[in-house]
Amino acid sequence: MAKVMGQTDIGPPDFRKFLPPIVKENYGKWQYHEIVKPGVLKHVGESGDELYSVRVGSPRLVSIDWIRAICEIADRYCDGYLRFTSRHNVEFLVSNKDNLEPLLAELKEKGYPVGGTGNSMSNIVHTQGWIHCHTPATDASGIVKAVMDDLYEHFTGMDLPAKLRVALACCLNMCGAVHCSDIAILGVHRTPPRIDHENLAKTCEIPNVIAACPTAAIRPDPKNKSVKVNEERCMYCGNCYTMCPSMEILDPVNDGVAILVGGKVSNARTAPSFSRLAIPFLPNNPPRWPEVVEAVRNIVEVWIKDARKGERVGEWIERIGWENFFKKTGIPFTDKHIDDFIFSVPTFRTTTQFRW
Amino acid sequence: MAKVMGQTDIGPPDFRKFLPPIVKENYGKWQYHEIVKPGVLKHVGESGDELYSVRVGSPRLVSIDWIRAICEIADRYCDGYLRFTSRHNVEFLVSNKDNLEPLLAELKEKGYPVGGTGNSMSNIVHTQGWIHCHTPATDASGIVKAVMDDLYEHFTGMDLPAKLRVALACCLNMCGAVHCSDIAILGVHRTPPRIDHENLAKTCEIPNVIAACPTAAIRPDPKNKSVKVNEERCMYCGNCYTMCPSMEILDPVNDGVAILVGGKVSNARTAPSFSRLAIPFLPNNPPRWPEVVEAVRNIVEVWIKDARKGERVGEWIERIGWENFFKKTGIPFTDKHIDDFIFSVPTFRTTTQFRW
Amino acid sequence: MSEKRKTPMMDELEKGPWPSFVTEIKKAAAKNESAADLLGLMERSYEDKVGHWKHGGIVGVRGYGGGVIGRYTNLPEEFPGVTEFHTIRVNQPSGWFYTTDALRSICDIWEKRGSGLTNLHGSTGDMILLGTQTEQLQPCFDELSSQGWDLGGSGSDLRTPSTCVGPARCEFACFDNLDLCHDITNTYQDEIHRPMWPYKFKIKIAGCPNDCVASIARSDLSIIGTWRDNLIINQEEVKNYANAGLNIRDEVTDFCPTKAITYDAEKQELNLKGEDCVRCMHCINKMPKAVKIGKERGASILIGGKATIVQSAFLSWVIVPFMKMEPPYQELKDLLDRIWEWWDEHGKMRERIGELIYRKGMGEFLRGVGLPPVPQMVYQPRANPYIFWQPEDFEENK
Amino acid sequence: MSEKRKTPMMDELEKGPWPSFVTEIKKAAAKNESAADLLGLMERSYEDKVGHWKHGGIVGVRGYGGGVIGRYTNLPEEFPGVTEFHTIRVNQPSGWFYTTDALRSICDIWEKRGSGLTNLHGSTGDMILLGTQTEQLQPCFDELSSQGWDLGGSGSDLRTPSTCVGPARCEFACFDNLDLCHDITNTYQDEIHRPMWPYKFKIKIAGCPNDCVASIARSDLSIIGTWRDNLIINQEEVKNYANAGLNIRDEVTDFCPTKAITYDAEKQELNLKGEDCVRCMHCINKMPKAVKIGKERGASILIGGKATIVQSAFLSWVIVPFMKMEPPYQELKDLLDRIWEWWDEHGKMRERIGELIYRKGMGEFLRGVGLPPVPQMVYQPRANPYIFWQPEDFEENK
Ligand code: SRM
Ligand code: SRM
Ligand code: SRM
Ligand code: SRM
Ligand code: SF4
Ligand code: SF4
Ligand code: SF4
Ligand code: SF4
Ligand code: SF4
Ligand code: SF4
Ligand code: SF4
Ligand code: SF4
Repeated sequence: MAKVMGQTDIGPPDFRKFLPPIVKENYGKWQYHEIVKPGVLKHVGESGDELYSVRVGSPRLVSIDWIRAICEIADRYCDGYLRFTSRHNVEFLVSNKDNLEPLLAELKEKGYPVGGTGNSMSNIVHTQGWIHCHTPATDASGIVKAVMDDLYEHFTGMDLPAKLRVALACCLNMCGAVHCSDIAILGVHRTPPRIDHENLAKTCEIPNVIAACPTAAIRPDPKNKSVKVNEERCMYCGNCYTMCPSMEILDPVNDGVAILVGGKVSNARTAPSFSRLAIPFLPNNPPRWPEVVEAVRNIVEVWIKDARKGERVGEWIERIGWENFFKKTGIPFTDKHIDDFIFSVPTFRTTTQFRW
Repeated sequence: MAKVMGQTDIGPPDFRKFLPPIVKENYGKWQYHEIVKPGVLKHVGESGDELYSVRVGSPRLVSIDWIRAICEIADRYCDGYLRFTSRHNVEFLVSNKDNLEPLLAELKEKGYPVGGTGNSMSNIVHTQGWIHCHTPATDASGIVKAVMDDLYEHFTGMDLPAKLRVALACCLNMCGAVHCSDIAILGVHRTPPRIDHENLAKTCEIPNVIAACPTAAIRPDPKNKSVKVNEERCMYCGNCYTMCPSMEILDPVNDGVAILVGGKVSNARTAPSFSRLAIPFLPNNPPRWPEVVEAVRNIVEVWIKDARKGERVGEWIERIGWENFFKKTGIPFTDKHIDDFIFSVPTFRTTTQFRW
Repeated sequence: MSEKRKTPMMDELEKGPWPSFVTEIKKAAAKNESAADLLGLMERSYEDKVGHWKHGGIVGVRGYGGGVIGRYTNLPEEFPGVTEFHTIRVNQPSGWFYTTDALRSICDIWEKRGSGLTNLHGSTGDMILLGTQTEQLQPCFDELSSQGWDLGGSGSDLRTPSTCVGPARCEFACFDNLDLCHDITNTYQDEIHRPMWPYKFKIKIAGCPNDCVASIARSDLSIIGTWRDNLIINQEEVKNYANAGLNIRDEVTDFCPTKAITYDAEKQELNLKGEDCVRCMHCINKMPKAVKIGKERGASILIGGKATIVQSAFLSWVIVPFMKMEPPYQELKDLLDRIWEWWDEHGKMRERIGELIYRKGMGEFLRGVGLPPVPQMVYQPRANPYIFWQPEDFEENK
Repeated sequence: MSEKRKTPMMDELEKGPWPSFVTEIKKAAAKNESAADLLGLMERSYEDKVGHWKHGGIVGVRGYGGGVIGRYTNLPEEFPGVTEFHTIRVNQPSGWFYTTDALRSICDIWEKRGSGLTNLHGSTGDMILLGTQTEQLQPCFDELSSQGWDLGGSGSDLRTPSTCVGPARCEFACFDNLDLCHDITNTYQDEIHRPMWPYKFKIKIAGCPNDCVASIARSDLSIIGTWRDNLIINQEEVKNYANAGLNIRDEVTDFCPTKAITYDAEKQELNLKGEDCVRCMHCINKMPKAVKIGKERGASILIGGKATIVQSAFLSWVIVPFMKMEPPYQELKDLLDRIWEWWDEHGKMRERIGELIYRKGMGEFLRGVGLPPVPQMVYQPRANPYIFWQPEDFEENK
């Protein structure tokens, strides 16, 4: 008997099958919410129904054992219903208030971090790093673990001036979408690709490789049936390597991490905005990247001390000015901070208004 | 006897020779100023000395008769001292207060407009137009005359919300530096250059012509020993014509005027900013360009009605939003208003924050 | 890796309060050779400060052009268990809602067919099954499919759409974003599963301007809930917040970006200048009992969001200030079809829609897809006078 | 044009309250044939809606590469008087101060040697003598020179610097901008008179951030007065303004861009948070008796300002936040020399310095001219991570 082939294009399961009854009944009719305590949301429906959601931090890279374990908990307190958040936390959906405290007690006992709500630091959105990708300039999971260990109190507490969204991407492809985060940790290469002329033509489409370069640093090299890189114009983005394995760019000595700050996504108060360069380079120093951990903590601490209540990192910086951001954090300002790509000009200061 | 050749490189006369005694004495020691009435400034020195400056509007294009006439006036009331302003007005420098009213009386009698100070509209900075240039898309002096006639009351009065700086340039070279004016009147071409293939190679350096094009619309045409224009990419800036007489761009039917608004230069309150497109095109309609005059008046009137005291045109627009600027002035918004040049992206709205 | 390799650096990362991915790998390693070799490979990377994966080859399942990321180590001799270590992207349900049964069905399959390691979830939103061999791909898919699961996107296709929790648990949702996400995911199964475009295309849907799914930053097409009438104020609840100690001026109204809302401390009342409200959500967020979104609801549509490669990161740009969002979402689907057609016609290989619009000009895009220009599309009109006039503009002269 | 041409459209422009340039042309036309033909040519342009001038040829005076703009009509038969109609740029004195004698000396020469028409002044700042024949150029120059006048710039040279009225009549002047303008104009006579650069280079000097000479918009190098300590408040005068009816909160402090200054209505006093003042001038402008600029004075230097062609208009960019401005201005001159050298070495033909910096990158410019990077140079640091690392950065690795 021929093995049955899976049916294609059935699409994901209908989410409606997975909604707890209280959600079905109050769907679209929620009235308001409160944050009962860190990690515990209470949503109240027009009907008066109360749903408690308990948010638990996850390492994201999890084993099926972990999944089964949280399923057991959800069975016990949530009638088997749970969800994940857009930042990869778990949310236990508790419709019976009586289950709330026992659930929290069990989570505490088993060491699951509860938090990430309100003015806290939520989970770090991140990527594959050395776990699975071929272009990383740094690892992902390791740095995330180290930073979350260090700032743990801000996940489980809600004492920050505002929400703090940290993200990490292990290369400029930015799968962690770090480009709009309060604090972004970004893997960066710093040396040009090394061309394997022998294999290039075999493995890659030369016109595509050339087109991949943002600064037009790559030219055809017809003699070698390969390409040339004008190293002066290369800024090590690695896009040619993404396109072509014969443009190896990983560099154990010079790869590392940049820190960008002040981005946000929500339309609340101020428009969404990009993260901007704070620290151009920190070394890869496994297993705990102490320089990165320290740099992130420093920024967070200065922000906590200096920001007004309600100010996201970028909103705070815009108020005090980048001059003061660099002064107060003690981070040196260098020529590397000044944009020199396509949209540089609008970032140049065209006024005598600035702070000393 | 050989005619004496002029000495070269002597530089301009030393301004110190031209300063009235009261200025020499109070040089760098002025205490404060007041605007006594429209067109009359009073500057008071630490010494207590008072200098009155009377500002008179000028057509800028003046005959030597006009110069001699104002010299006579300056001799009569100002001991022969006068100056011009950065916006081409004349300033009579009166050190003897007794001369002030007689001077004003004579100016009035002879029809010299006194004003341009404080919250008024000053003279329109402008250019050559059909008087003297080879690239104009419109005239300069004629439009300026028509607009100043129409808004005369705002030169001689000070009832505007803030200063109003209008400028005109007759082509995209923008010799009138219209790019940062409250209201900018700009001559624009709207059809591609017509190439005179026969003469091009003789009159122009082909590589320079190609390099002149902001959108890379010009390609070599080796067959004709000339160039080709990709008309889809041409946006009629005329820079190729500036470089090369064989790229004729003047077009009596389709040339005309664009209006831009909201620019400013001073660092007062807000940073200097560019004027931005309000009306993409109005026809050349000599001798009085009624469409242009009407368009400028409309913007000025809506601004007067809607702005807070102290708000320049651009500051007002930024507060109410461009949505409202177009609504309130009744100017239609079109695809032409949306930038599609190098720095377009930062002008696109990246937020759901807007007004309906 | 037959004898047990020492992994001191990995072990170090089991310490500390935050749950450890190393512990997770070790759990999987206890049952699975590939997972064990992944641990060793990671230790090796930590020593070498460099990744040990090669470019992926093309692997997949029958009938699909995407959904699997091929991956091979460059140290197959040392770590044979990860010689092949492909990941499978499984399309998550709208809003990441699950029952424990559903999750267990995945675990059972993945225990048999893969490393036992997953990402819950991937950054685009899929459930990621992390690491298996080429020969396991088809059986794994077959079993997933039989349990009602399907693959998500990868390559130059429509990527798995995702959306926030929305009306299922949020009072701010302006439309049924969960339904819309499910609907378009099903409508565009072909576009998700068979790469046929210049490059990837991502859609994310947020129920309101808080944008809890980061759609404006992370999707080529961002659909963000909004409303067209005034927000609704309950002055009684305003008083309650005030009496409960909320400093309404300092924490709420002072942050209003347009000063549309002000606080009368004496009367303990909020005053709204409706036409100035830009629906930033702030006052609503801070006082959800007292201030509510309006009643005429729909969504804003924005285009072009993406990360930095090639031409810089873009945040999405408004192209439709307001669209009603009701099944069958025909207006939206028609627009999507026109957008994709235009992109397909003009886009270069690996050119995201935002980069194409930048290259061609927003005006050309709007004309191409038939959208009317409105000032909401821009912060400011152009500062340069470099206007491309169109033949239509000269009709009058003829 | 022997018989008198009718000029109805020109005549129309003699009506109305604003002084008429047509009247001026007519005055000149009464004595001068070229001016009369200019009037006719203008009427013709008004009929045709097009200019009637050809590209200028190269004309000039001995020893100079610039200062004269050649101009020829394309209708020489109809208007022989403007067959040649060149303009001469005469370098104005700092701040446009004149005595009547000085002005008359110009009139006398121009009556004899040209059309009798002028622009007072040109948009760059020169006195423009509008229209003469090639053969008159040298004698005209010789006579101007004998009266102490010299030519300004044109072509790819240093253009005539200009500056605001400054300390001669303004309490806000932060340094002697009139002297600086005169000094550098004289120092760089060769650069003004002999075009030798990739393109034009303009310098404008403003005594304070009000920038009454539009330097930030209209010059490649903008020098704008500023100060480094706190502004000085006279609280007695504050009270006087308040009592005289100025609404200090609404008109003054509410506009402070950083809220550095606030008004205590009860005490009728201004309070300043000095470190937040960005020297925008507003409070000083509104209350010049009560608020004065600080005492530690100098200027900010900005680069790159220009109009739209080719790469868009640029406003100048801060490159030196503060420089003392005292004769002989050596630091400034050294900087200028380095800037010009770098531009000359790297600039393409017709590439303004701002465009070159944009093309090469601000970092490369700063390294090239040896200026230290400071955050005052930017509104915000870069959002992309496209950093050009320099060999020096890797020293530590060697
Ligand atoms: C569960 C989740 C949606 C989901 O479908 O998964 C969610 C849920 C809620 N968000 Fe969110 N947001 C969630 C991701 C986001 C994101 C996306 C992200 O972080 O990548 C954003 C944009 C972040 C940014 O701007 O960079 C986001 C920006 C907001 C905001 C605006 C925050 C701001 O002031 O800038 C609010 C309003 C508020 O909290 O006052 C909000 C409010 C809320 C509310 C209060 C909505 C409600 O009434 O239920 C929910 C509880 C918030 C809390 O944690 O305190 N949510 N929220 C996401 C939880 C992620 C997590 O595990 O931490
Ligand atoms: C005479 C002149 C300087 C010169 O060397 O010629 C001058 C003189 C003064 N300016 Fe100016 N400004 C002069 C051109 C400018 C320009 C340049 C321009 O218009 O092209 C600007 C920048 C305009 C812009 O931003 O687009 C300019 C922006 C200012 C400002 C800031 C205005 C603002 O609020 O944005 C002030 C402050 C004020 O008026 O409160 C100012 C203030 C002054 C003061 C009060 C300075 C003083 O204490 O003496 C002078 C009288 C102002 C008045 O007219 O009310 N001056 N001033 C120029 C007169 C031009 C004219 O004939 O109208
Ligand atoms: C798995 C995932 C990271 C993760 O750990 O979660 C991922 C992993 C990869 N991404 Fe990604 N991207 C992932 C979400 C993203 C996101 C975030 C998002 O979708 O919200 C982005 C930024 C947003 C965007 O699309 O701009 C992102 C931007 C990229 C790019 C740059 C695209 C660009 O136009 O700038 C590339 C390069 C490419 O496509 O060649 C890329 C390529 C890749 C590749 C396929 C590597 C490659 O060059 O072939 C990575 C495979 C890693 C591996 O071996 O497992 N990935 N990638 C995410 C997908 C999981 C999922 O389906 O749920
Ligand atoms: C006379 C004057 C206009 C006026 O009526 O006042 C003028 C007239 C011309 N300008 Fe200008 N420019 C004049 C000030 C300006 C200014 C304003 C300023 O200097 O503050 C600008 C804008 C600021 C700038 O430099 O960016 C200006 C930007 C241009 C440009 C564009 C340059 C660019 O890089 O964008 C050109 C084109 C060129 O150089 O080929 C140009 C070229 C010209 C030419 C030489 C035409 C040409 O293409 O060869 C014009 C000669 C007209 C004629 O026949 O009389 N003119 N030109 C101004 C010089 C008078 C003086 O010396 O005082
Ligand atoms: S950010 Fe780069 S290295 Fe990291 S997973 Fe994405 S493509 Fe791979
Ligand atoms: S790394 Fe980036 S900049 Fe360098 S050659 Fe490759 S694509 Fe070009
Ligand atoms: S703006 Fe253009 S047309 Fe007018 S004077 Fe300058 S170069 Fe000539
Ligand atoms: S007019 Fe401008 S855009 Fe058109 S071809 Fe000439 S230089 Fe290029
Ligand atoms: S985006 Fe809006 S609707 Fe969706 S979860 Fe966030 S707050 Fe609620
Ligand atoms: S939603 Fe935002 S813009 Fe609207 S009133 Fe509230 S705070 Fe102001
Ligand atoms: S720029 Fe400043 S110093 Fe110069 S005149 Fe204007 S206000 Fe006075
Ligand atoms: S000068 Fe400007 S920034 Fe400084 S205190 Fe006055 S108003 Fe504020």
